[in-house]
Amino acid sequence: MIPDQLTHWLLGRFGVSSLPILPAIENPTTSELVAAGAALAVILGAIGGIAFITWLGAWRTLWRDWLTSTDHKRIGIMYVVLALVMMARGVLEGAVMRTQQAFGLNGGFLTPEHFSELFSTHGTIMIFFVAMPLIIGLANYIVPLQIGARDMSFPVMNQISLGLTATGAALVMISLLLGKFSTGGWTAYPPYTGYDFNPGPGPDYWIWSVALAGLGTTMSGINFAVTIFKERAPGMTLFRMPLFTWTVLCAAIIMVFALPPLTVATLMLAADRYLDFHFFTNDLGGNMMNYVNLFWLFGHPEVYLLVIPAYGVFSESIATFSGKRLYGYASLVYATMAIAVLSFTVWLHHFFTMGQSANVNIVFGIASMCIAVPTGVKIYDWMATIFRGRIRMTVPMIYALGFFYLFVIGGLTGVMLANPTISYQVHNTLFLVAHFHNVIIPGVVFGLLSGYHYWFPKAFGFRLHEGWGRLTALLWIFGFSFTFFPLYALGFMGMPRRSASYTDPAFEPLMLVAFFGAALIVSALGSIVIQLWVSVRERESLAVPLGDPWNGRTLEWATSSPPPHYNFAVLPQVEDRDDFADAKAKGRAYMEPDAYEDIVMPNNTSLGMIICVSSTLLGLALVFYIWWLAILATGVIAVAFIARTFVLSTTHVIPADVIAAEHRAWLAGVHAAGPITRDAETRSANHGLASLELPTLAGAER
Amino acid sequence: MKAIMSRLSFPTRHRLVFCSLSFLLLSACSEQRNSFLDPAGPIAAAQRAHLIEVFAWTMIAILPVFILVPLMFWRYRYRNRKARYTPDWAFSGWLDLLMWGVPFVIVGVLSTQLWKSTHALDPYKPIASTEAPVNVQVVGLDWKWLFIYPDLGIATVNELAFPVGASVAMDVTTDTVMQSIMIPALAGQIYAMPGMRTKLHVLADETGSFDGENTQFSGAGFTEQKFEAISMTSQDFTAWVAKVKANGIPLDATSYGRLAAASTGAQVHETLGSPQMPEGVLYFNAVEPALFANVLGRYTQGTAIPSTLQPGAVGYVPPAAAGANQ
Amino acid sequence: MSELNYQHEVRGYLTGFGLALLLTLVPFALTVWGGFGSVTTFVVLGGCALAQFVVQLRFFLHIDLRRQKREDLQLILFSILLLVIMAGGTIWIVGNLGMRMM
Amino acid sequence: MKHPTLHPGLNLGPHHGEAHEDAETLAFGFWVFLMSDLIIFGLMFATYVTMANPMGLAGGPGPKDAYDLTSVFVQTMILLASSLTFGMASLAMRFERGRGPITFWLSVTLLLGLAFLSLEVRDFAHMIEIGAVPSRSGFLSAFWGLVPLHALHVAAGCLWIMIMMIQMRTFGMVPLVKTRILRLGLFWHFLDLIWIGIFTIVYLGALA
Ligand code: HEA
Ligand code: HEA
Ligand code: CUA
Ligand SMILES: [Cu+2]
Repeated sequence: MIPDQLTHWLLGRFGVSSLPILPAIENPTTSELVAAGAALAVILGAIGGIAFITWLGAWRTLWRDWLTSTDHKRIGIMYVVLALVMMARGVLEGAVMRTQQAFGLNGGFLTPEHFSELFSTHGTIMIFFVAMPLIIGLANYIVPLQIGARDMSFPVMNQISLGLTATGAALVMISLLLGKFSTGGWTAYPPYTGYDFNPGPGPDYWIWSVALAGLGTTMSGINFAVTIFKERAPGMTLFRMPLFTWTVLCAAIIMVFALPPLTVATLMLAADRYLDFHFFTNDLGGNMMNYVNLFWLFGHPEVYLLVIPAYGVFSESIATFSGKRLYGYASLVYATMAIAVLSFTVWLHHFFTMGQSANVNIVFGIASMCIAVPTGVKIYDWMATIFRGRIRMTVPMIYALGFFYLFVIGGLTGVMLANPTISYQVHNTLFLVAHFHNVIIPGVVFGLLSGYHYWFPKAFGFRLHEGWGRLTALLWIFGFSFTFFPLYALGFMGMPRRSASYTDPAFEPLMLVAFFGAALIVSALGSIVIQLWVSVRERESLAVPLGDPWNGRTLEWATSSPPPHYNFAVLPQVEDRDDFADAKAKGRAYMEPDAYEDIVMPNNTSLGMIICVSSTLLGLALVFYIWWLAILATGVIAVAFIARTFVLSTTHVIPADVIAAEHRAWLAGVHAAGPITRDAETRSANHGLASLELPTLAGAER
Repeated sequence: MKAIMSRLSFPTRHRLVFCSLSFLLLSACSEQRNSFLDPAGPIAAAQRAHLIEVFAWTMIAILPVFILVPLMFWRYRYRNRKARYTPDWAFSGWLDLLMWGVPFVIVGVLSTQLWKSTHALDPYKPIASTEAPVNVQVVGLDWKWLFIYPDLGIATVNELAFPVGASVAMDVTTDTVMQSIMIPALAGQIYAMPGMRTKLHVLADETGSFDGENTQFSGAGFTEQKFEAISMTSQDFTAWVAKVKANGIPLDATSYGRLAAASTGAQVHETLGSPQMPEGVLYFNAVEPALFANVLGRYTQGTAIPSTLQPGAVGYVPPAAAGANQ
Repeated sequence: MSELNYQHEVRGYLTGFGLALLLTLVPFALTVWGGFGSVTTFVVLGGCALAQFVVQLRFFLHIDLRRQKREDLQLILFSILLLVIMAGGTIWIVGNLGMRMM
Repeated sequence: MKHPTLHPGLNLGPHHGEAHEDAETLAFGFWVFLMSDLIIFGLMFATYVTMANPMGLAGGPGPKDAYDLTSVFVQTMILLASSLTFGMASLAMRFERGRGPITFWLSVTLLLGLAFLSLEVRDFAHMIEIGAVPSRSGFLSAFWGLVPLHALHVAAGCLWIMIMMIQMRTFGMVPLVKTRILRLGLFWHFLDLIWIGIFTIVYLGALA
């Protein structure tokens, strides 16, 4: 059968049956219709996006100013946009799962198969393609500004990191259209994900999306670490760095050292599946326990990677909106470092129940509880920061309030789980699910949302609408509480995680409460979209071009909003910890320098996009066994990479007079504007210039 | 609900704490006992006690947050010009000592308790009991549990009976993907893995029927992989053994092969069971003595297991049933 | 840059090479011809590998305790700490599990 | 330049001006990458150790059947010598001896690298012949995951040497070329360090 062989050679194991639309037509159950609807949404979303860009006539701009850009600020924004697109899917999946379980007494409307695909994609997307890109995007935007640098150390590598993250995200999205995603959870334990038990493309999708994105993250980690170590403005010693930068440094170290175990685990699993290796198989000496071990060697540091930068955001916003210096700067730094290092010593607490001896469990149990000490110190330091402050209840502070209350509860349940004897009971139950949403949502998500509100005016030159922001924050806080507190009780009642349905009628009332909470969360999401829309519409009256809407304390507020391509006309000379606050108090701020100099900036390049597209094709080829395409895509990546090393001129110069003109125009604006006091902060009078209403004179009491 | 409240027999200083935890469970009024907060054996009771202890100790560090945060947000609000304002105050040695010291001490206390309880409740450790211990070999299958009583020559699917007050010593493995066995009202869980043997000990100090389950996701039928653990008087247990012997069918390579194929307890009850066996449950009388050892040893013999011979795998073919009735 | 310096550096590389050679030959000879108990052999093997690690870092990669900027040296030491935690932990955990599953 | 050394390991020296300063971030970044790679190798080693027992061997060929110690010894010597010759190339660059000596030493290193690879491939072929393939056992999977991974790194290093020889000719000794050779040197020496681990743990340790 020549044609058969040819299609096989051309298309591998891809076939018409891989399209989810067909089963939905043949057998229109609710479950299939939901799947087909999701696929349709992806297609329509893509078409809509393309149409919108065409309508704007923005293809050229998109390519020239964004996709090929090496500017850390644009790359940061692209990371965030990517994460928001993925978030739409992750949230909807969360909501669908809650709906399923609300009506899951003896069934529900989804097949078990479909439900397991949902929690697998939801977990994978939320961790790898929502939380991580949001954090990396935020750090990308803010860190060079905070340390007074012009860009990251390796701008092209930065672009490639983004490309690889986008590749992973694209693969997860494509899995809705072609074939099916894994059903093995975000942890993908073999042998369930091994070839014998799951020969289809699902686990392969998981492997390649996670492995490729993980590679990108490792590179981001290297980039952040080197940038923070080597690109700081003169005078910015390590112990003068803003806390957010410190937390990104610690997160970067985790990226560099915690991603390798993931790479090893996924590639070993791939070797088992593709090349008949026996790392984790049932037979011939494979040892699945090593997979579990390797995965959590990555997995535990990973979740702290997510939360540590969120701690950084709270450190910045709480100090700013309390109008105070941060209490216990050194303590906070040491606590962050302690958390980062300890995060590498506790991974076994995710499998206390595997059968190792009591002594092993004890060592890792105690190590896990030790993390409560530095975390507690952080909480207390922030409390001491608001103590004797002048607190403005802006949106970030509402999130901070929610964080104080809810995160501490999540931490408490974490401490419970760190006790092996308790973990024996609640491991793998909804109690665990409640724990980690209880630390991730009040910690990571609230941190990111408050960072979003705090830094948005820096990136776009106008503030977000305050009223809608407050409503969103409250909906989040209550929605979260209603959704996840019932799950603690369900966990105590022994309901396993990842259950599509249950038979105990006692679960139902709690499930309905959780369903109500999920509805609130979805309306929070709606409210945040409306907030953005309203803010864009009213951007004239919300504009803060002068750059300092919140009476900020750190360097990123010392430049215009949005900042120029080169960030600072002249690199700042740092003299104090909260340098910009110090500068404002001592009248050093907004000074015209003696002289302007030429600035060298990196050129645009299409390398990142080439790598992104080819590695997406590579991933698809591997998932569907299309070997010629895999070889071709690898070849393109290698050639593009080597060709790039033959490009000698990679920078361009911005002449001093251009810079001088731009800077003088901004300074003129500053001198013409009237500074505002903090009670006018949320009104249209705020153009981004703060009056010295809250003086930094020691012990002042007005 | 009564069941839970009537069990409030522990010291009163814990009562308050426990109530605040169990208010969450107010709506939990199922007949079946399925929570370690309503324990029926010493291990689960100790686990609950430990949970309460951890909760109580952490409150020392956590209550100040709950109380002080709202007070401070109110007192130091922007408009309150009467409150003291110290914008440059950023360090106090004593405060720092307290901040590091208190959590440190608490974690120290909790660590010693963790140490003791982890050793005491090690699932591999036999539980002291007056009754003679019962040995059970547990095989996790897709999606049911097989319990072999090697000393009694019987086996069951999805029903684990034992005399009240006897320590049940389980050897646990699976013949498919990884699973995890737990009877919440009696003790915690342990993983079951192919080719490996883990151990779990449970003991019930009252009669009753308790939910047991697999908590480790293992495929489409995962939610159906439940069983009943029944603690009964010794007389009842003897009678139960006799009933299983009388109503059971032989457990040999063929019937085992059909058990091992991916199906729920209810489904195998349809094909192999008889009306004398409870719903979703199977009884076996003549059990091949080396069955458990074979299940375990198959994976470590150094030969490849093709997917046709791997229960749970796509493409598994149960051994041909010579003279089977289907 | 003076010739003297050049000679000095070449000598450094040669010293390193000689030491590394020695530290390879000893364990090799020990495994092939030595009939010592396996504990002694393992200790010598480990010792020689560690020594050679240090020798190569010192003479080939020019890492030493004096001349470096501190933050960079810390990177290397920190990596080795994490390596020990991760690899050592893996061997301990998986070994312990293996023993308890027989 | 106040600091003769700006970053750990090889330094070009202050008289190289721009190249020396550029190397500060470039070489430091490369060190961070190497440390990340070190963790990958470390976990492969750990996996190998946990597999080197009767369970992991699963009755398949073991170290005694599969390894050819003489060949491994020769490979070790070759790789060690290549580290020395790369060192000579680095010195020639540092002391500005001109392109000739640098090219010469790099070519010697390349030849040694290729010799190492061909010996290793010969050993692999022998293992395949006697059935010591990764599909035979967990232990062999761990071997085939680790040692060829190192070989792949060496192959990449060889390719990199070739590219640098081309770039030296086309661009001359511009700062970019110098800093790349510097990083290539770090890479090459790092691979020798990993090989010490392979030699000691994979081969000698398994046989002792
Ligand atoms: C970052 C991680 C993250 C987040 C945010 C969430 C959010 C939510 N999750 Fe998540 N969930 C996981 C990670 C996460 N989850 C993981 C890892 C699993 C385990 C998977 C497995 O079993 O393998 C899981 C599993 C899981 C289950 C399966 C439980 C089971 O096993 O039975 C359910 C069921 O309802 C659920 C529900 C929800 C809901 C309703 C939300 C809602 O709260 C959704 C609301 C979220 C948002 C609206 C987006 C968040 C916003 C931001 C991140 C910031 C935005 C920033 C800017 C605008 C700048 N989750
Ligand atoms: C942002 C993410 C995040 C954070 C910050 C944490 C924080 C913590 N986690 Fe959590 N955890 C996850 C994400 C996170 N976790 C995820 C995703 C999983 C499950 C993955 C899966 O299986 O899919 C998980 C699972 C998990 C387990 C495994 C449970 C099981 O599978 O059985 C354990 C066990 O020890 C644990 C413990 C802890 C501890 C001790 C903390 C500590 O860091 C908490 C510290 C904080 C506090 C304690 C509160 C504040 C402190 C004070 C007010 C001071 C004083 C307090 C004391 C002295 C006690 N976590
Ligand atoms: Cu898994 Cu033993
Ligand atoms: Cu953890």
